[in-house]
Amino acid sequence: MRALLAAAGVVVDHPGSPRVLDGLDLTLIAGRRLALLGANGAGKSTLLRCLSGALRPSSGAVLVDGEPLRHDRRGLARHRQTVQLVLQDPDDQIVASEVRHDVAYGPTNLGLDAAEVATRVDHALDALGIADLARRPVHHLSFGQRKRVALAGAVAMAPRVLLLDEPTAGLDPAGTVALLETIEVLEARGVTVALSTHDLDLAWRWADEVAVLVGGRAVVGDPGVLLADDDLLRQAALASPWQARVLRAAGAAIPTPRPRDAEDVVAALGIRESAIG
Amino acid sequence: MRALLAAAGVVVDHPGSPRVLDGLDLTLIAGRRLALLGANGAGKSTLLRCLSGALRPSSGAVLVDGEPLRHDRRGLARHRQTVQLVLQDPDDQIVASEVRHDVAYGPTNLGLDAAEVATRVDHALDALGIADLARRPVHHLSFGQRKRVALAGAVAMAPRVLLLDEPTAGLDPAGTVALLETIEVLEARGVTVALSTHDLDLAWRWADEVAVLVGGRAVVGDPGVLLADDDLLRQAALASPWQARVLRAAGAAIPTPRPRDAEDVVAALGIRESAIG
Amino acid sequence: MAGLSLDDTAWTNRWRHRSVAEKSVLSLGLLLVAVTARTPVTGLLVVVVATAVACLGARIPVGTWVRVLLAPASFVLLGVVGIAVTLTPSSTAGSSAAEVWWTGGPFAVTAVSAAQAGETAVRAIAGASAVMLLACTTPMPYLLGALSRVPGFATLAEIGGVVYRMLFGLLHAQARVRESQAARLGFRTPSVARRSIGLLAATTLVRAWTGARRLEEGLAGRAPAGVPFGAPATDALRWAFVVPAAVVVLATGVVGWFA
Amino acid sequence: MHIAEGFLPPLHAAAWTAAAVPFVAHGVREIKRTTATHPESKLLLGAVGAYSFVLSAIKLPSVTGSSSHPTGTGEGAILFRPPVMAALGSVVLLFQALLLAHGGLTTLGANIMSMAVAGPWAGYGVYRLLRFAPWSVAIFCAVAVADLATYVMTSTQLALAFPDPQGGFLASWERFLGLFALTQIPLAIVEGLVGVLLMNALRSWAGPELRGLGF
Repeated sequence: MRALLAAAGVVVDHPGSPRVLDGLDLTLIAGRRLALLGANGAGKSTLLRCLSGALRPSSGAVLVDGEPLRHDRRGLARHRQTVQLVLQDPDDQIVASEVRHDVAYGPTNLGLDAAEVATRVDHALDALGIADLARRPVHHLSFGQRKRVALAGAVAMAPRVLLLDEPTAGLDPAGTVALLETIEVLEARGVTVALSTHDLDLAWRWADEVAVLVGGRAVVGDPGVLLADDDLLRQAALASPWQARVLRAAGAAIPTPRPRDAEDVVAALGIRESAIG
Repeated sequence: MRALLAAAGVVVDHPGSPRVLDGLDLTLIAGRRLALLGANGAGKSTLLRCLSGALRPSSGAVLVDGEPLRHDRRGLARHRQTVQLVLQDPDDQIVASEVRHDVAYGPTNLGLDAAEVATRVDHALDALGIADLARRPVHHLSFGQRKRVALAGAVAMAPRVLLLDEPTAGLDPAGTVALLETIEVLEARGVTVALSTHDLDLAWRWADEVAVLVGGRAVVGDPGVLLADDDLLRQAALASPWQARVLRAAGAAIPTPRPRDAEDVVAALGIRESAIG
Repeated sequence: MAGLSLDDTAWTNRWRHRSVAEKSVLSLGLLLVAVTARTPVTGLLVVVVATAVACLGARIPVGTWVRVLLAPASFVLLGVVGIAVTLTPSSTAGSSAAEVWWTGGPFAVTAVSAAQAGETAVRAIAGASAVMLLACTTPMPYLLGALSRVPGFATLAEIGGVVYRMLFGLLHAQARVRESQAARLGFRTPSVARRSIGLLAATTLVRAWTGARRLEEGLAGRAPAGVPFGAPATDALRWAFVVPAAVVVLATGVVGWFA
Repeated sequence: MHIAEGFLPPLHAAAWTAAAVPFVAHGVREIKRTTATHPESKLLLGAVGAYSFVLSAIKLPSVTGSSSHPTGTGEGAILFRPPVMAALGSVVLLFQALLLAHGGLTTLGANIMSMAVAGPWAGYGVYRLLRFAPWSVAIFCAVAVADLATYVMTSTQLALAFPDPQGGFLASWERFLGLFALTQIPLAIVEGLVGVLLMNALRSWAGPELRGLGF
């Protein structure tokens, strides 16, 4: 249980409007999957931008390996080799017109030599399964492909933590499956992944831990517990995932480990095929 | 069963790439909810743009009340009053900077007098529940609010058919519920609604009929049948909704009417609370 | 979304819905008084009147108003240094000591140049406060709507409307791209930063371009291409406002010119 | 390089406004002609205007350490030609005056003359003259010259308004030029370099989109 990245009492204020984040605490443990949940405007993106160093909190601190992040030139430069954020809209992140050039942008800026840059780019393209797109112009790619390019650009920075803002938004079911497979590849390479999402079902299936944003703070806990907590979800303007709803409708408790797929749910309900007329 | 709007053998070609739509047939029946499903790039948006008159098919025809749409000035002007399309990104459709002014854009250009325009705008804002935003600048609104403004702009044209491209994309669960309520209000006013979506669960719960786009054509049928058809869904790079998956895992057939909520599913499984250990 | 504080004030003050003509009488009238003033007293009077009208009439918070004026004021003060400092008179011997206030190397500040600088500073700050009265009380689309009724300006005003509509999305996108460039260390050294700025400017133009094309497609379903976008509604012109406004302007002028 | 509201004496302000009118009118006529045949170009022109506004908000890394903003006049003139820039530039300058308190209404004419007329025409002229030079060289020179022409024009306007008590216009002109040269010459070089990068990126990025502009 190593605290890799943490928010400690983070406050984000925009003058004249209610606080977006109001003393938020959150800890990312190495190798543990965190899903960030909350309604539109609850502050998910703001929190991710704080954690990535893009936004400086009005007060509170971001901690890396227990050390507070310093928002000066050197502190940020180091931080960016530890933490990378992938935005929801890939067009906010792609700066070059050709895939390979874009993925190379970060490593080149690091001042690596050409050979090292090329290795980094190849690895990133491989991890994302888009080696065949390397020489394609970005504006000819589909939305899903551009999402992968943006992700490759972050992966090429070789971060230890990857933050994904709504990574499945706009993807079809096959695209979502492919993304989850990519995340597994990255995790196997030692990257810790946290993501924000509206998709409760995804959070239930994927996460080791969920953080529900309510009133500028995070309620953190086990998905099987928090995502079945109707009071909390109502406050957060969310709904529970279907797995929890089915179990509740059947009057069954949520077992540990929680049932993720249809098969698990059916097993938890204790149904044998023969029992059904 | 009145055929309100139809695509007959619609082909859309982009030179140099495979056909997006390849002889597609589809019929919208008045008062019947149609959900359009397909992977990214399957041609959902292209089809909707054809139906709305924004895109002229390379061959084939769009039929309104059985009459082929003519893509000249007069034909399109009439078509706009019958069919309105709401795009996924509201910023692609909002032209004015103040909500009321934007919603009035379509009706004003129909040549209506000022009083009639004002009535139309008020009705549209009411239907969307955004009367309080009427004088707000668009750039101060959230994404969800801008989506409602774009929808109000279409509703103010008093169309008989409303086509919604990915209306729930980017909305949180509460936003999705609110959208579905709005659709019911519009249906009560006699508007026929069709939408495209990636959300299989939404299609299962909401639609009277689904059209799955595969290979440039549409397979049309009952959601309870098509969304449990694994062969079809695999071809379309889609997955079945959880309701169908749970019933299948339990070895149960899908009853008619199909079970939509967790309660219905549990009932279809024939579980009584006492049966669970 | 990224905002501009002047713009936010224009949308939220108490005079927002007033006819643009009404507010123009007041603001442009005061501007005329400010730039034609013959003594600094007039300029100071314009600042006082504009401030009173903005804060008491339109209920613009005093802090906001001061911040609004601070930007142009600092520009002006920096600018007048270039007027105050002249080259050392070649015939210094001929000038009396009273005329040269300060010398340093080839530069000097003389009584004449200092007076000119002071006069310019007052005129500029007074002018800015008069114009800010309009800028703070009237959202840009309303101004453009009024401009479009002036013969010859319709097309320009209409394009201005599109500029305004696209502005905020583009500012937001530009800020986001810059932020993600920084995240990939795009501003680490000056040469890296120059390349990043070039790429940023290019992406932003592509964004503006594709945004316009997508808007064109999106609007095709709403109205035929090329129809005017029209102007937002404002209240009708009320003489009950115009007459007192004209009186205030005249009074400021008369008091200022003859005081 | 904006001259602030009220900075120029009334007669100068009026004269520069009068001088700007024919250029803007010419640009408006060009735009009207384009929008008559291509109604959708209103949206494109609006997008370009919004882009110019946003571009002027981008901070340039400066050689001297102080931050500065690109004028964008050279790039605009190459892409859209000077008459269009005169009209669009005046819209953008109006926006800057009223949304940023940058520039002014009485000085709008003077600012149009320097930033929407002198800069674009000078840059465009150099770009056409260097037609046969390597493309990057032509872009660099055009952008840098547009930048410099803008500041020479502003200096001229200020010198005419505030002639030196002793040396008159010429002495004052030299003084303003010298004052701005410190910041503007490095800036022109930086903007020239960035301009080349921008145009190169655009050419590879948006070839088909920009073809419609005769680019």
